[in-house]
Amino acid sequence: MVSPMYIIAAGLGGAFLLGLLPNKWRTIPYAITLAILGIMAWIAGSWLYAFAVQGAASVEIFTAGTQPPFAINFRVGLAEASLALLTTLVGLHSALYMKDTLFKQGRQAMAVLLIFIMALCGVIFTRDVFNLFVFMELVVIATAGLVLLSADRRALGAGIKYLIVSQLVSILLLVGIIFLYHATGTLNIDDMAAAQVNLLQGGAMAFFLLFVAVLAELKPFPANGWGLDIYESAHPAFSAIFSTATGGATIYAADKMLQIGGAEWLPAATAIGIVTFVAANIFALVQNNDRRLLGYSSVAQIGLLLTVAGQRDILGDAYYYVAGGILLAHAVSKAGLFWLSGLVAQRELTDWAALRSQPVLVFAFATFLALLVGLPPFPGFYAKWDLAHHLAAEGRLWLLGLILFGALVEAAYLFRWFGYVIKREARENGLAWQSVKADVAFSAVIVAWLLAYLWGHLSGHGNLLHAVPLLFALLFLPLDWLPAKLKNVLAISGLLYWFYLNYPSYDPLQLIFAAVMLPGGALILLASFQTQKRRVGFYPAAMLMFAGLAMLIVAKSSFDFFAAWELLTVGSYFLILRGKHSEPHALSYLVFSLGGAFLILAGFAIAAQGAPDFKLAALAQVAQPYAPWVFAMLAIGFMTKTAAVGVHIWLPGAHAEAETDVSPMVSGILLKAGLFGLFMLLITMGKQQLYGVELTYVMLWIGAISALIGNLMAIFQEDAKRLLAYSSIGQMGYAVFGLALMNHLGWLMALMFVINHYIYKSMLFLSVGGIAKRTGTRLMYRMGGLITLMPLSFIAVMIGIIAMSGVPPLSGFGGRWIFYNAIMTAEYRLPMVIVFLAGPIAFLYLFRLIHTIFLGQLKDEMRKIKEAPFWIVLPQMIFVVALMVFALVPGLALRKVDLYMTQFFAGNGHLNWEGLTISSDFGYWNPVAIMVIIGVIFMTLFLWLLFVNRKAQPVKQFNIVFSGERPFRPETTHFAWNFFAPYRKALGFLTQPLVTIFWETVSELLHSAADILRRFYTGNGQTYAIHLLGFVIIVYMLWMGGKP
Amino acid sequence: MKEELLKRIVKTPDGQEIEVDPLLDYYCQEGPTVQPPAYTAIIEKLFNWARSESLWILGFGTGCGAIEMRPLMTPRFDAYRYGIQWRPTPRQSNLFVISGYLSTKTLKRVIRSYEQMQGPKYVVGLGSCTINGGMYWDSYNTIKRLDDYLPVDVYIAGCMPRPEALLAGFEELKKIIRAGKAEGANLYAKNFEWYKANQKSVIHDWDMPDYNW
Amino acid sequence: MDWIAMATGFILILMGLYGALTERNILRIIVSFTVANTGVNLVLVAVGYMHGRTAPILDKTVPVAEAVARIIDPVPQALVLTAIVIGLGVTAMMLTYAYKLYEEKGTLDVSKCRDLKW
Amino acid sequence: MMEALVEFNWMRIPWALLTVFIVFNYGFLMTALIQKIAARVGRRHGIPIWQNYIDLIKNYALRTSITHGVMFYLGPVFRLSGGVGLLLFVPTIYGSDMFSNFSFAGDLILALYFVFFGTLGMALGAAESGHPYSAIGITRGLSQMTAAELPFALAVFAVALQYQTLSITDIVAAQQGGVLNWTLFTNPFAVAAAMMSFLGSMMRPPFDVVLAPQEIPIGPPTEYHSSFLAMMQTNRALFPIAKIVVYMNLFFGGAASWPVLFLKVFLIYMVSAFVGVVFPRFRVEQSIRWFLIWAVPLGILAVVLV
Amino acid sequence: MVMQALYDTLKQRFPLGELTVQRDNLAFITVEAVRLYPLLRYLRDHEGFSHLVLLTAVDWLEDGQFQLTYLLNNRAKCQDVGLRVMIPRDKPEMESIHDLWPAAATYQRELREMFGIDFPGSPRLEEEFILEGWHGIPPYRRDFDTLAYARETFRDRPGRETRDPAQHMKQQLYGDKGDV
Repeated sequence: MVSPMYIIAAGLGGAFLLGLLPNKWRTIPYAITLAILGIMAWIAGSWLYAFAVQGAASVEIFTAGTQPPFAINFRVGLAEASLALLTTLVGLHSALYMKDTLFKQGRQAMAVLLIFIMALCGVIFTRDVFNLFVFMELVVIATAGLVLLSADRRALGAGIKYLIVSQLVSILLLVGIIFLYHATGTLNIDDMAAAQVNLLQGGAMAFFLLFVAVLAELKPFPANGWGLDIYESAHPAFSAIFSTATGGATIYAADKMLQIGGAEWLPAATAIGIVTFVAANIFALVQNNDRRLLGYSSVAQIGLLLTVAGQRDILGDAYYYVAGGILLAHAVSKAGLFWLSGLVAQRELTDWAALRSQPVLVFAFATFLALLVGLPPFPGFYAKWDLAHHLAAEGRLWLLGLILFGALVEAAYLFRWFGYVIKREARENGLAWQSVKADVAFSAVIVAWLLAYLWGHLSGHGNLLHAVPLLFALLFLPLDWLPAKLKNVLAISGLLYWFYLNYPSYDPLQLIFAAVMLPGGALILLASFQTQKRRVGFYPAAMLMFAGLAMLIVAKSSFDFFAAWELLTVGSYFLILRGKHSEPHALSYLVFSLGGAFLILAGFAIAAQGAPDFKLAALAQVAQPYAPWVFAMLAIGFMTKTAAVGVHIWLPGAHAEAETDVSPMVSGILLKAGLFGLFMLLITMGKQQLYGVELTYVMLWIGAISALIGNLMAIFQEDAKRLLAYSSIGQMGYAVFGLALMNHLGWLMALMFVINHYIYKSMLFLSVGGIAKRTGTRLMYRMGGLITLMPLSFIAVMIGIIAMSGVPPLSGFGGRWIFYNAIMTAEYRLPMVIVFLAGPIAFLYLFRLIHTIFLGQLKDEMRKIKEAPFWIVLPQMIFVVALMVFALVPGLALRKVDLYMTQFFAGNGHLNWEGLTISSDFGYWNPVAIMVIIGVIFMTLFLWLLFVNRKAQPVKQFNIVFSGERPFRPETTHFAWNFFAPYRKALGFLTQPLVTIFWETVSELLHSAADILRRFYTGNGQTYAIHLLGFVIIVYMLWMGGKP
Repeated sequence: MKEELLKRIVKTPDGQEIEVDPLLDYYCQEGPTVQPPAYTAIIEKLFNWARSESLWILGFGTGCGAIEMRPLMTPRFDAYRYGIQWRPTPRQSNLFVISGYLSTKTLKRVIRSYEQMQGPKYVVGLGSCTINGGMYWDSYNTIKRLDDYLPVDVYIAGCMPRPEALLAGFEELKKIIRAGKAEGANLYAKNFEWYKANQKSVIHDWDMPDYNW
Repeated sequence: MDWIAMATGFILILMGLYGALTERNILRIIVSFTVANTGVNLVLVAVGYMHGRTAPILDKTVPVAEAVARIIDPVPQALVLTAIVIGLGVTAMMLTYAYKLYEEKGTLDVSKCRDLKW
Repeated sequence: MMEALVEFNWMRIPWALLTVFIVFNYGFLMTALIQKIAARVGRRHGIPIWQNYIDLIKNYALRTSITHGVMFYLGPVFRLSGGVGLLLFVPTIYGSDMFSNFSFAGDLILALYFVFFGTLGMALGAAESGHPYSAIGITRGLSQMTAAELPFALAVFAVALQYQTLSITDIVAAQQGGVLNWTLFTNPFAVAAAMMSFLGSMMRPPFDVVLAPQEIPIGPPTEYHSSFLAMMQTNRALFPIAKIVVYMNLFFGGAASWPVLFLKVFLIYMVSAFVGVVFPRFRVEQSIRWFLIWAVPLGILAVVLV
Repeated sequence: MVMQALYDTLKQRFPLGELTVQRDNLAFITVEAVRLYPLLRYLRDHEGFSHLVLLTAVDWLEDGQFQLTYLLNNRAKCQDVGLRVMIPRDKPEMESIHDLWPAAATYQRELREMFGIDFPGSPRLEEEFILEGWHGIPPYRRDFDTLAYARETFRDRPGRETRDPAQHMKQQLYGDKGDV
């Protein structure tokens, strides 16, 4: 094993060696540079291997052969080795990446690079404060030198600002060091820590100066303008090092400082960290320049790390796992993103659309974003999970809230960016492709997935990358070159096989959800056969969603549940984003979903109270002061997915703008995930009271109002898919209402809605999608009279709306019947008023749907259109059959689960399924008899009318009585636009978009605040210096006020 | 020909160009046919009785005579007791009362409405104007003889005839119907060309199909 | 006496900082920082000074055996040496920047380097 | 399935047909009678009492007819199926096995929702004609219905809560034994709310803007004629009575024999006739507001007080 | 007297033709065609004649002129003033006033259809207004022979008698004593 000292030595030696070479040489110095960096990385790597795998103990290296305090000592342990490996590897890759620039600038630049990497390793290794100062100053000088590598001339300005601030920092540092030395008589960090500086005369002040100086290097808010300028203007490869390696090394230095300062200084670190994290993320919201945005994000991530460092008192053993996870996720993703930014020719975020020409790059970009945001299966996810649990266990809820808020803001701007990449128009020559750069960036992708595996392996919750559904979804990434039809076969068989495999292990409740989600999904996927070509990106996303759903149903522990939840959220986001105009809607979907998910995370964390493996069933045992809060958080999180009123505004756009076969998936299937969550929640936690208010009662109101508002909004839509989307809000409102009734039949009704809504909404979305495909529009008033041209779609819609409206004999009636029986025993009666009102309103939009599309007047340009494609019609016809069967024998699906649910309500109120009649405590219902009687009457009358009118003259569309006139044109004769104008007059005031206005105001406020406050970064180096002084003074006031 | 009835080329959503001929594509092209009575005489008799006792008048006032129809609904005359009532749509009416002078412009609407009624259907000409032009005998814009254009079952003379005359006219019509002689619709179908020629000779801008179903 | 050195050091630091924050000309800023650095070095030395002791040079007058009691702490002095070297490096770097900036922009006014902000 | 066939009492079918026949004739005569009464209020003689039969025969006797498509046929079929079905799903005569028809198929909720069957089907059929007035009429009708149904739903909920059952037969049974046992007296708020809703569902003034002959020639059925219209006429005789039977069973003690049924139905029908001859027509948004302001609070009161 | 006063006021600004006072509050003033528009605008904006009551025409066949009458009403003072404009029959064209009163466009359409007077610039002037598919000279022109037209277009019913209404009524009422 080579001593780690050789890392330093190799760097220094290499730099000297380069200095000796002739000025004109290029290749040899470059080769030497790479070799040295390689050696450094190899040494670091070998040590890491030794520590991590062979379990070696950390080593102390004493320079000059003496012990401290007489000499400087280095320490290399697991953390140091990993950080050194990270630093050197990033350095090596950046050197590869910067080949052109380094060749142009010559050996001096390479030497500075080596010094830079060496100095960073020194910062990591050293245990001596003054030595730390020296290495940090070296870092400063090298940074200033490397900034000049940039092709951007503005980098000069950034460099000088950086130097000015560094001078200030070094003054603070030196004064701090000397007084600390004066107080403790040593320069060794461990000795200082042992000396407990806070207790010594003047020690606290001295430590404060030292600490604040090191923190200043971390670019804390607000003293970080200079860092952002460097990120924006420096060479991306350098920014990669500056963000990851410098950030990592400095945060490690700060960590060492905290060891000196002791527990007393942890809150300071926490506060500075969290303020930085939140503020930087908010500021990033309004950035348009990609590198500056990455700069803000880097600052934020380092802030988060500082926050984590501030939690080392409660994290215990998990400290390195959490901090490491966040740090590595930040480092790898940020390095990767900076490297990618070098491939993009222009600097606006929207210019990244150029990445689309290379799908691999999009994959890389997605990986980095997921890594950065902390989505499963990446390390940040595990780290966030553990962090949240520790924070919640110790009652640091404010901190948890702020972290989650910051993370949400971060996710918002990052995924907005992703939306630009997928959706915006790519400029000509927007991609400055260089294969070596791409290779470097892609190496980060590989590292990202390796880390994902590693962190999963270490997590103690089971490795997500071992989950078969997830692997199956990921399998579609390498298979994406296959034709879509083949992939579709694979996907369908995968879903069916997984269902078949797990069929025996589902309980009846799970079975219903699983049947809707897996074979149900397969059924909808039939429609995907209709696409030609390869359909890049569809299958990984769709299967990711289905993987999440499959895992959700069988999740036993809160971790599995939450991971599945995040997976399905991300998968569906990618799916929704595929729609033509879905960019803003997909974003709002993701932001709301992640917001909900974070609430769920917080809820689980509070519920677990530090328990490492929290079973979902244990939710029932959550202790009293927490239980209602947990309930509220989880319920709101789940209701975000079911789009309950208040958090529903993402749904219409997301569902309406999605592709033809995606809309039924996200509407018919995905919404059920929220219901499943609510089921799980109510089964385990039951009724909860918060400040004397029964939470299920609140849910009852939310469900009822959702039903009303969803239906009411639906009737005023001109866009067919939006109409259906709003209708989903209403239908989910019913389901939530049923659940919140907290009785047997209420739950059964919710289940009935799960099945019914899946069938008819999928069917309707498919038919409307097929029609939109043929007519080229989704605006209903532009259609009309399509009944003869698209008879099958018409049948599907007609059956769908009869079912949805709840009219016997179709299956919607069953839902209504159970609903009435359920409310008979409900404790609360007032919310029924709202639900009763919502019910008939559904007729309005359903009639509008079928009338304005299929009936009325056929338009000129639609005269020759054909029936929807076979593969879109086929699943609809299957749905029609399914609906009929379910209407005839609801017992097929419900009987078992009815029995199963008796256990939750002490056997009260279940149905009696004897013979063909279904009876409850209050009433009875015989679906077969109803169907037969209505069928007989109907057919008799129909045949009679046909017979009487056997000679009737079929006429065409303008053969209508028109008060002696004739219709002018079909467009002016088709009554369709603003269909329910009188209704708008009567109840339109209820459709005021208050919720939309609220959320828009929130978003607008955040953006405006960010836009105003960021002006505080004036770009003047002296102002930045004053910011730094201000920062020092504020920290002093807050933590040292009153102390010597 | 009106612009909206001209053939036009439109682009379908999938990019094809198709020709739309509104008269052919939007209107039924069939002509009227002679409709035989019911198979057996007794049923036809029953039907004729029912038809006579259930006269549904199209609410379409063409001239000043329209004002004479209103009193029929009032307690003074109360036409309802004779099974007479007014319907707002030609589809459900079987009696067309041409109430007074008929300008060529209105004639077009009258023809359309008449053809939209379902047979058997009856026409009553009210007032001198429908008989021979009446005081509008020299008008450039008012037809003189209604039966040139539509098969008329009963004329009620006068300028204007009073509501009592109308009631008497309806009674007369009922007799004709019961006798099975009110076959105006069949007459119209049989002499369709003649009627059309007459109609087109006064309606210069014929902008509808030959038969308006 | 050591407090005079200490006070002078702090005054120099403050003067330097004041200059660095108020002057617009980069060269003046650099000079200000040099002043401040001198102040810092003075503080370093002043902290290490002990009354009645001699310089930490082991020669005939200060035998090794008595050294611990006779000499002042050598560490701050060593630190000062290093700090001066590093200060020099940074100052050189800043001067390079000043030169390049002047080349680029034709001015040494630091407030003119504001093309990166927000 | 097979056992159900065997168990099924096939005599129910002729009895059901008899019920339909009786109610059909009663409906024809009663609507004519009520028109006559309304005429007498206006000092007119009014239509002959058998006028409806003549009109029906006349409509079947028309020799020509046109069709706009399949749904055009289905409209009246749906409408009349709705009427006949509703009639047969509700026990007509309390305590009579003969005339309880097919009420074994479902309870009150079935009746409640089956009301919409005809509405929805008619809407589809009328819309197929492509006539804008039909569509306008339907939008008005549906809009008005949303508000008119609400007090009724509340009243039904209140009554179901009151008797703790959803079976119509049981509800009627609970009202036996004297007039004071009727829901009318035991739960007056519910009945008041329901009767207001009843006004809205009868297509009479002030809630007849759906048909509004002066502006949208009779709305949905604008294009209907001859036998199509005849079928709808039949329904207009059957359906209101079927609906009134539901009201009667829920609120007015049901009927144990045909004469009682005839009387009660007539009286309930007269309520809407009375209101109709006195009030002018509401616009859609006015009637919605009227229901929400006057009827719904009564319904809520009924639900809360039960 | 009031109308005379108005006439005098107007006279100071516009060259006017003769004044015909019909009643205290109704008078007609003849003006040249080119003066009409500014005069109308003045009357509307300064004299309170805010309402265009009607616009009609008279065919002076013998003089070879059309007379256009613009009747204005002052609601506050309850006065009407008519402006008469004579335009040549062989070049029947007049400035449109639809921008002063939008309603004028309808009158102008009617005049165009019935008299063949053109109002360039008036909206929808070319569209049919009352007549449908009319060919030939406009029916309100006096040189259009409506009787001849009716004879050749519509068939007479045989047996129609024409009586002199005055004689007929005398006969009806007084019988033979009518001559007394």
